[in-house]
Amino acid sequence: MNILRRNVLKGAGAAGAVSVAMAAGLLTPGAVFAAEWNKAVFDSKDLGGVMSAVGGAGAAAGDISVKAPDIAENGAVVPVEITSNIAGTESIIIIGEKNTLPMIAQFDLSNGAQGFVSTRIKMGTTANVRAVVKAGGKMYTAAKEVKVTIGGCGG
Amino acid sequence: MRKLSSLLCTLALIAGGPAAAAGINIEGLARTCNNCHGINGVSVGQSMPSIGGLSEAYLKQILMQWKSGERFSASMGRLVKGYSDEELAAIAGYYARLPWVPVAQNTDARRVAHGKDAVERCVTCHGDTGSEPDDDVTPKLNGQWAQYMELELMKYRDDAVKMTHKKMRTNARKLDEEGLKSAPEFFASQK
Amino acid sequence: MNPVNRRAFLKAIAAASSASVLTIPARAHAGVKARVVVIGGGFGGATAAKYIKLMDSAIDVTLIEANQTYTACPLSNEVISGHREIESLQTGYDKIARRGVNVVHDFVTAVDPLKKTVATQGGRKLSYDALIMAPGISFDYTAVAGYSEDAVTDMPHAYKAGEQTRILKWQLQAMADGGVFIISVPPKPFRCPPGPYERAAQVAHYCLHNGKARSKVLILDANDSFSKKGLFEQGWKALYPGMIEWVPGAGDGKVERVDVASRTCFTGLNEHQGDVVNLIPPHHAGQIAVRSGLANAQGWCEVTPMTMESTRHKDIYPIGDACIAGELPVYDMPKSAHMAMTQAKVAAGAIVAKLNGLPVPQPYYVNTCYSTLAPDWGISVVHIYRVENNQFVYVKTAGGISPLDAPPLQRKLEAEYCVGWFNNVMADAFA
Amino acid sequence: MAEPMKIRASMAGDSAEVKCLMNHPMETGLRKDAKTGAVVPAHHITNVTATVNGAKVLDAQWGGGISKNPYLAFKVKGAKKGDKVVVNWVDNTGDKNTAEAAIG
Repeated sequence: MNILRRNVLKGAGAAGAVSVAMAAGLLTPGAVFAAEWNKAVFDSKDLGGVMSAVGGAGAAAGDISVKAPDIAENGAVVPVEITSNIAGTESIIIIGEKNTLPMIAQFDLSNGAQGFVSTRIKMGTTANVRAVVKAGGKMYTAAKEVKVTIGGCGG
Repeated sequence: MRKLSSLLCTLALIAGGPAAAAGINIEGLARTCNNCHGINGVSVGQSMPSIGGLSEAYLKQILMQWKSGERFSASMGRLVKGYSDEELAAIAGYYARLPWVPVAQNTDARRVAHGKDAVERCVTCHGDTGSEPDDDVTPKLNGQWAQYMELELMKYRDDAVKMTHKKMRTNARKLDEEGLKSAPEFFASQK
Repeated sequence: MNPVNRRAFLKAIAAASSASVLTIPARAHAGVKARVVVIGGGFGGATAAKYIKLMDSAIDVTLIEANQTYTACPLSNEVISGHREIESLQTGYDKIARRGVNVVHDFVTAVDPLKKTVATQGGRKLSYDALIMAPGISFDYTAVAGYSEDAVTDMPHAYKAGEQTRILKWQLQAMADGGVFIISVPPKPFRCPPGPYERAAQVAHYCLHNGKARSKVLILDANDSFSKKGLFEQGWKALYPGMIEWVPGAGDGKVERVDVASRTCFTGLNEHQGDVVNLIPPHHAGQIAVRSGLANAQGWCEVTPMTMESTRHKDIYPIGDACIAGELPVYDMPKSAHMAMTQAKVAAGAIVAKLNGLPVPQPYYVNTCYSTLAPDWGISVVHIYRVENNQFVYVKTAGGISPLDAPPLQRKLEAEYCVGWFNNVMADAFA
Repeated sequence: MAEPMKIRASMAGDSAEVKCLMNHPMETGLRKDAKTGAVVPAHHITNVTATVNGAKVLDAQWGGGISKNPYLAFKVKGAKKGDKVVVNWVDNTGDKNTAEAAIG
């Protein structure tokens, strides 16, 4: 079950995204974007609201690792790798706690996809990168602080 | 001479002097200047000026003008902003107490001869050979690097950069293209 | 000498000596001549040896360097582009020998930090009171699959100036118009942070003015940002439009594997075939520093900010490219000649003070680094470091890069100052 | 039309690792143009899906917080050499892209 789907009716633009995609002929039976894009959550500037929308942070878990640099020299490109060793991991959500728009991405995993995603995210300032994991219907979380150096000497 | 200066280095390291009273290791600080301006402020590079033996007032003024941004610099401003006013004053004092050493350099005899006329406006302040400036905020020019002086003149002639000293701006612009090269060569050739 | 200045000068000596007569002979009384050994005769090592001798001629200073002739890395990109002969970057050690430094051309095989001895290939065994460790860098040839030390003639790194520089130059000269010149940049930290990007400009300049204007420089970078990035990108665009492409690590720029025979670089998702491949392997502190137990897990030597003394072994001072200091990845001290020299001077001051039983002098760290994109287009970066609470602190209110919106005069001045800087650092270190 | 997406899939132990690199500006809608001062409208990928031999393994939603020219890697257990991996994305303007690769 898709976590964000619960909020789909609140997200006015979400249905729009799907219809645009359909109109573009993209949605074939094999590649349905089941998770309609949840505008309400992605456009929210309220970290607390985002956290509750994704199902709450849940318990802190040592079985989740958030790999990211201690110091990012370029806040526009911060490599993040999340591994969840919790059995039955269904979703991984990435949140930038101090980003203007905290919700960064949600990955729903199925058919053998492991609890692992690696991507690169934007961070405006020094903050936690938080991973929220849904596994077996329960929520878990872990975070790592990334220092973002702004300005810099360029040297 | 070399022995003397190395002895001075050692003694100053130990004894300190006025700068040490202010918590400044002036020998250590000045050593960082050597990278570009040479030991004892005697430069070996054509575009970098010698600074040892220039007057304290001149050095202090120019360092402070760079720090405030009042005077254009390509890189010195970025350096001196890292130091306190006291440190910059100590640097000025340190180099002012060193001897001025005119550097031997290749000059073109024809240019030097032409330069003698071209420097007509310069000598009223810098002295006939550049060795006896009119006041203590005017630098010596005798035996200074010719290329450095030419680059300085280019700064005074270019409206795109902000140079203090109106008189220099006016006079530098009065030089023709040949004068721009020969005036520096004249002073460079002086002992 | 100007008589006025001479008087002031002698007066200064008199003032200084009256206070110091009592302290100077402290070691002389003990009747022991202090010994300092310097490993490595690059900018850092040579400067340290010379300045220790300048500060206290009673100290016995031995500089151990394998090569008779040193080839400087700064400005070596101009050799590749044909703007400069490699001989102009070379120097011997005769002048610092004349200053009283005992110069030994040998290769250090072992350091015993406990017995405080150094052993060499030539069978020498030297003991030291203080050791300056300035071996520069060693390459990790196994980090990129398919590469090896044998491949350096096919895919030269040209990141130690000398024969490698020449090979890269010849390969560039042999490249046809329309060729692709690949520069592979290793993960930070590496020697000369702006080096690869200046090289790209110099290669493009050569191509543009030697009938190879359709050629391309492709920078495959393991990193997502680089030194003076904005200035370089602006310069590349203005001087060599369309000729230089930079692929960041985030854009799949990290070279993971190479095929030397076909001059192909494999990144995570792509392969790039070059006509010339300048592969700069990842590197770490010179082997001898690592084998002496001075390096951290990443292969660099950590130091005490006040003195440059190793945090691992007493009385050893790792300086220059071998050390790591300040906050990575942005505010660490760059591995440059200028930085190595100011580190050398701090270490020299600390050693002389210690051997004379004096307090640790206040250290001053400065870096200035010029890059030349074209004969009248220079840019620079300045770093000032202070030591506060025994930490390296980058002074953010000073330093920084040349302004982006600078007038042409500034670019020209900086190109000229680069040469003046080079002449002076060569003299300050080696003469 | 966006430039093609790069995709590579290879076996590592009993899992396939899939890496993709997409070409996209990923504008958040918050950034101001340095010259004009005008807000650059949001333009970013919103959905990404991946299938292995037609079976969906990944279904993602993205905001503008994913970096420009996005990189994505994931692992699929039970996949084997030669299986076909297809990755699709669509953005908030309806632009879309697809790429496929055989697991090597």
